[in-house]
Amino acid sequence: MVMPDPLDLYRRMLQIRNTEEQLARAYRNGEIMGACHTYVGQEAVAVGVCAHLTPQDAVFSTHRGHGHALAKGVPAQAVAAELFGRATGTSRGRGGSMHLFAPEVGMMGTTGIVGPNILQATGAAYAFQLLEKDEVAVAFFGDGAVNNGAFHEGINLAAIWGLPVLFVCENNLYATEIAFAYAAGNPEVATRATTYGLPGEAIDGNDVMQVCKAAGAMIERARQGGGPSLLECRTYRTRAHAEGMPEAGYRSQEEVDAWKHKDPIACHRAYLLNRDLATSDSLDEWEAASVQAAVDAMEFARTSPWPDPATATSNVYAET
Amino acid sequence: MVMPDPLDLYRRMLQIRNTEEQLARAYRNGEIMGACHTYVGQEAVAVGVCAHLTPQDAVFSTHRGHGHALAKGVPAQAVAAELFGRATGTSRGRGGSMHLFAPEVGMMGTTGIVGPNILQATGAAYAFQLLEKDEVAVAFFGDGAVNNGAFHEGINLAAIWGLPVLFVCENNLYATEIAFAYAAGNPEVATRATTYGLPGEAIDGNDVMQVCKAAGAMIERARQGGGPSLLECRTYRTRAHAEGMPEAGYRSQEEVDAWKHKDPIACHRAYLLNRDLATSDSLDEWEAASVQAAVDAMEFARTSPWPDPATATSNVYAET
Amino acid sequence: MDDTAPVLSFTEAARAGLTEEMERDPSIFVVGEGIGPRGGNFNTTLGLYERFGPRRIRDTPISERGFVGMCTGAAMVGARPVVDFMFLDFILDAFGELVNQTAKIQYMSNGRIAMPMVLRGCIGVGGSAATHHSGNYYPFFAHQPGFRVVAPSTPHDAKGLLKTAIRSNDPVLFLEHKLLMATRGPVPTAEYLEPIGRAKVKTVGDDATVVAVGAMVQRTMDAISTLEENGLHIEVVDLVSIAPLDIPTILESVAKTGRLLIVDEDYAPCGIGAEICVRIVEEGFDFLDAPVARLNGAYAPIPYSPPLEKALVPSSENIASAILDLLAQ
Amino acid sequence: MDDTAPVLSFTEAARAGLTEEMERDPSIFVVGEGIGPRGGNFNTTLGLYERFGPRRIRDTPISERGFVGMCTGAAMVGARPVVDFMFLDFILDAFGELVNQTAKIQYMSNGRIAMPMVLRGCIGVGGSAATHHSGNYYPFFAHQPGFRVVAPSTPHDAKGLLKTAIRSNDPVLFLEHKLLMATRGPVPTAEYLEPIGRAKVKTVGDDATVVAVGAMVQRTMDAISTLEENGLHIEVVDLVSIAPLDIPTILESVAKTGRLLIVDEDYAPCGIGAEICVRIVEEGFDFLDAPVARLNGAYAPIPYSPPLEKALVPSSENIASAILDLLAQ
Ligand SMILES: Cc1ncc(C[n+]2csc(CCOP(=O)(O)OP(=O)(O)O)c2C)c(N)n1
Ligand SMILES: Cc1ncc(C[n+]2csc(CCOP(=O)(O)OP(=O)(O)O)c2C)c(N)n1
Ligand SMILES: [Mg+2]
Ligand SMILES: [Mg+2]
Repeated sequence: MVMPDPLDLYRRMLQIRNTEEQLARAYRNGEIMGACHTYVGQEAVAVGVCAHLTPQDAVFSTHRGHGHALAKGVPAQAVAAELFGRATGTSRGRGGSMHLFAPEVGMMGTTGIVGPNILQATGAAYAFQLLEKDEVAVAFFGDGAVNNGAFHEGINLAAIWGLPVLFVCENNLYATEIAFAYAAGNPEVATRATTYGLPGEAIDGNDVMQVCKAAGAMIERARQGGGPSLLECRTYRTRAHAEGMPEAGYRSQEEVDAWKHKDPIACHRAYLLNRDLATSDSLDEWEAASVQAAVDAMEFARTSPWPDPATATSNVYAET
Repeated sequence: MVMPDPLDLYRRMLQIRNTEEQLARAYRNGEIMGACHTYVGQEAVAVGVCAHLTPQDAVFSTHRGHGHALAKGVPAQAVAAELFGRATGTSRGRGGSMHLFAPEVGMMGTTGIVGPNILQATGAAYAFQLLEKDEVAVAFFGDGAVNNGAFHEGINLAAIWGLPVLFVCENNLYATEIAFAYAAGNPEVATRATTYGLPGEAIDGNDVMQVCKAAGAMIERARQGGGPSLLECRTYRTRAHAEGMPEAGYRSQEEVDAWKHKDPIACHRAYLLNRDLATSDSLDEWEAASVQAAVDAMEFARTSPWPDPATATSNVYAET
Repeated sequence: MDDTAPVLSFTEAARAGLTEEMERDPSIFVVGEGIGPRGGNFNTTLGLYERFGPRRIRDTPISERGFVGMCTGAAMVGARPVVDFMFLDFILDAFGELVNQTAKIQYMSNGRIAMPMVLRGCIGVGGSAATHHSGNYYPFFAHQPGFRVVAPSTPHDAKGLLKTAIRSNDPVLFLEHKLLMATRGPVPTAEYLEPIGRAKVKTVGDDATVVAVGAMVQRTMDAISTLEENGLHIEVVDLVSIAPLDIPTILESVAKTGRLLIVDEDYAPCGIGAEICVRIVEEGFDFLDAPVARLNGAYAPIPYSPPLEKALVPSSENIASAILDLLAQ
Repeated sequence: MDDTAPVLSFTEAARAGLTEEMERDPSIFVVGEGIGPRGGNFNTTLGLYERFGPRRIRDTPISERGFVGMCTGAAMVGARPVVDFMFLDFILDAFGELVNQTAKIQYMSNGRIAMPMVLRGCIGVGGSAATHHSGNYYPFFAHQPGFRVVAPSTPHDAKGLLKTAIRSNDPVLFLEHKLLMATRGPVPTAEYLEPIGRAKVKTVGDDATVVAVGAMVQRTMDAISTLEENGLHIEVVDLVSIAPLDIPTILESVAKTGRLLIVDEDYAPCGIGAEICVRIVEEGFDFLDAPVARLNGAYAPIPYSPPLEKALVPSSENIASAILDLLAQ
């Protein structure tokens, strides 16, 4: 397994963070509608996993999918434009935050329904095995999806047929405000792998290097015909469940602050500096460039045309 | 926990076996229609579990439910008449083999769909807890249901709320002809309890005394507010999946014969004789009486009236 | 209607009805995601967790099939569950439980097992909720025997119908359109129940009958206000009950007007408008001076972008011109 | 039709079509319970496991939601799954996947992701299969945008339509009525495809039009044979395609006869008969000399006992008298 350049991982996490900070602002301005779930605090997971994927590998994401889309290589402009509802968006404004599709880079969708993406990733892996391709599929999902039947059925199917798929559970402790410790009879996810007969591992999801190592090994294993794995990334979302939602007092300020001190970008910055892989000046420059790119992406979206209402019913069927 | 009288257990197993042998004959004669799944070889499970239940306790069964209905106290005549499609059947002929309802004795239904009964038993237990009743609920299901989302969601809900329900998996190694070892990433069921945080135990499902002990302890625990448990009974169906279905060569004659040697009724007969709890003469008498009762039940069904077609659309709604 | 009655929002009125019933009957409990301390994504249970505690106001994992099947079993032994789906779209993961179990057990048990169960959720297009949070789905439940389905359009009916739904021994879908939840109206303080299965005539007229569903009722009222200035008298009927349908009320109106338009945000094919049309054709063909007309949402998944979303749903302008087309026939 | 063509059963014809397509395209695979070595509960895949191996003929656990969601993902990256449900009733556990994912992804991805997927299963009332193995359900899929739905009534159409369904880039429901599976008819050996969306006129007549679905087609043919002896000429239309509907063919017939009866075993409310009625009213009101009539299965879950089961489904006598009632109007 080749480990990706730690600097690239840093740049990618910055891109996600800064793009989402801008998206959050745009939401407050009323430029983004519907529900907008940010990935702030969890960037290390998407970046560490997707660093090992080719554009032909297939990612199936959740309602909290901006980070997965960006990490998989969807341009920030296209993501921003989609959330602004513009014709230049990934789905020309049809989808919005929870329906990001960019098959040209293997981003096979985010979903507004919890669960289905686990099954679809299993299916993409089925197709890759059937058609004897080298590609792998990845499903990202939250702790909330673990109590859903889709988790149980999808992982079992992947296990019995040895499919090339990686199941990445981003355990951020809550499903909206419902604690996983309340919703699940067992607070662990990775150990459930034994129930399905596949390898499982729990890691610090805020440490991008750790994510990268664990995911890299599991993806390589899948690519070489070794079958599926379950990776539990322990992480935390530091913003509200969705933009504009109050923090209804389901978690303590201490808990939030403790996790903010474990911010994946700050931690990785320290890692780079400690190992003299970068200077703080260069990292500050990237930061500034990243912010500017994010601002530009918003401007691109803001100035893009609205979709033509006459197109509202196209593509319902392939044959039309 | 009071252990039931071993002689009663024997009588009840005999009743199930002989009733089903007669039902199988009636099926061959074309007196029973649709699909008819016998319980032959698994009688110890229903009898050992239901021995601890009151008529107010709720049992939710499967497509293979004749044994559960009889063990729960549904008269053989009513079961036979239902399978004969007669007005004297448990549902006046509406249901047939896979839709046996006798709420008056706590038999809350068999189902033609795999899975739902696990959830319904969880729900009955929810109601018992809410209404502060002493009753418990029991779900019987096969190994095939273990790979279904209903198993995952139902057991988790029961576990997190500590509901008074017993989950009894009758692992007879096959779902129709599909081996559990093929269909599940992990051939064990009881050990999955740890995934949901409830107690689990695997036992010899052909030993009625063993079933009785294990189920008794779990039911008592549930009744006293100790929450749900998962009991895996390793057993075997010695007849075809459904009457009239060929044995498509998915299991070897040796395997079938080996299990026939572990027949739960023969084993329990030996147990009774070894401990001088009965004489072979008395057991032979019961056997004869049991066969006669089964034959009488068929005759009752055969001579019962057909339901009135004018009633075919009643009771679709409560308010009509 | 009593003008001295306090004015409540649709959601407040429904919550008042739920609270009254829960006070009255301890066997009622509510399950759903976020309905506990948070009080529901749409405030459907605000304050009720504190009042009734965790066993009666129960936060659930994301196990829609699980808790629907669970509530089916709870109803079978005498409890009265209310399932709060937040968005009704999530009900589809429990469709097998509902169609094969919840809807059939009364019949299969020959009426010996009752099925008192309420299934409530937010429906409809609006606010760029996009395709996974904008569904209507009610024709599914109107087609399958065993369900009752209501879609109130006023706070008054929301309260009265939710109380009736909770007391019903049949499974009842109680549908709350996202654009109606914040609308306000008078709600009597004295207890009352609204019957399931009755439509309501909102305005009397003899030029044409317009039957509207849910959020389309107010939109139709807006549409006819302009027409009335031109001396057209339209009889607007709020369908209220989707299953069973109140055909007599519609028939009576059509007998007078000879013309019928059904305005329904939901998809046309095999929809509620089709069923109303065929019933009127079967029972009142000779009343019809013109073909029955339907105005529905366009036949496509619901998009996110406002101009696209808007293009799919009947506007008051669309409704007005559909009425004029009908009158021109 | 070619009389020298070999005679096959409905199931054999469909299997021949499946086999031809699988030979042609290695990206096609089938999943289901018992479809492997056993060859399918209804012999839908008999011999195909030996021919195509376990990856293309895949036995599954009892995970309907799981393998439908899986096949949706497989289709998204270029495979062509065929889901064999055995009994279509089991599809309901996957309804959320189908309605919210399978049916919507082409649209949500702006047509950049195709959804070539066939969903096949046994439908209908018969043989005391009882309420969990007798459903029809097709109006659900006709209401929701994104699906194609066909219900062939002959071996010829079964083969031609299954081949077309497999080649389609849309999700197609291929419905096989349990009473039709063993029926036999001529099936050309030369390759052919039947188009989705076309109804077929079975008998020409000008007294009335009867549109029948699936197993009701033959029953309607039986019914009119008696009427023809009395000099009545009924035009029988085999609907074949439930979504999309072939309205032009029906309209052309009604233009001639002025009378329309729809015979459908499935439930009436929001059913296929309602949709056909409203379409004809919308597009051919002036052709109608009498109200459009529907004859449906009774509105109740399907019971087990033969006399009850029989009472719920239209018989050829029921059909004949419904036609006479229509002519008397
Ligand atoms: C089937 C379904 N039920 C409910 C919802 C509403 N919902 C959206 S996000 C969410 C919580 C998801 O929690 P988790 O899976 O842990 O992901 P996180 O939000 O923590 O990233 C819920 C309940 C949904 N989208 N789908
Ligand atoms: C949801 C669903 N899918 C498929 C079927 C068809 N079916 C009936 S019984 C059965 C096998 C069940 O196996 P298991 O649960 O092990 O019970 P057993 O027959 O061994 O007692 C299957 C697949 C069904 N009834 N329900
Ligand atoms: Mg979470
Ligand atoms: Mg089994």
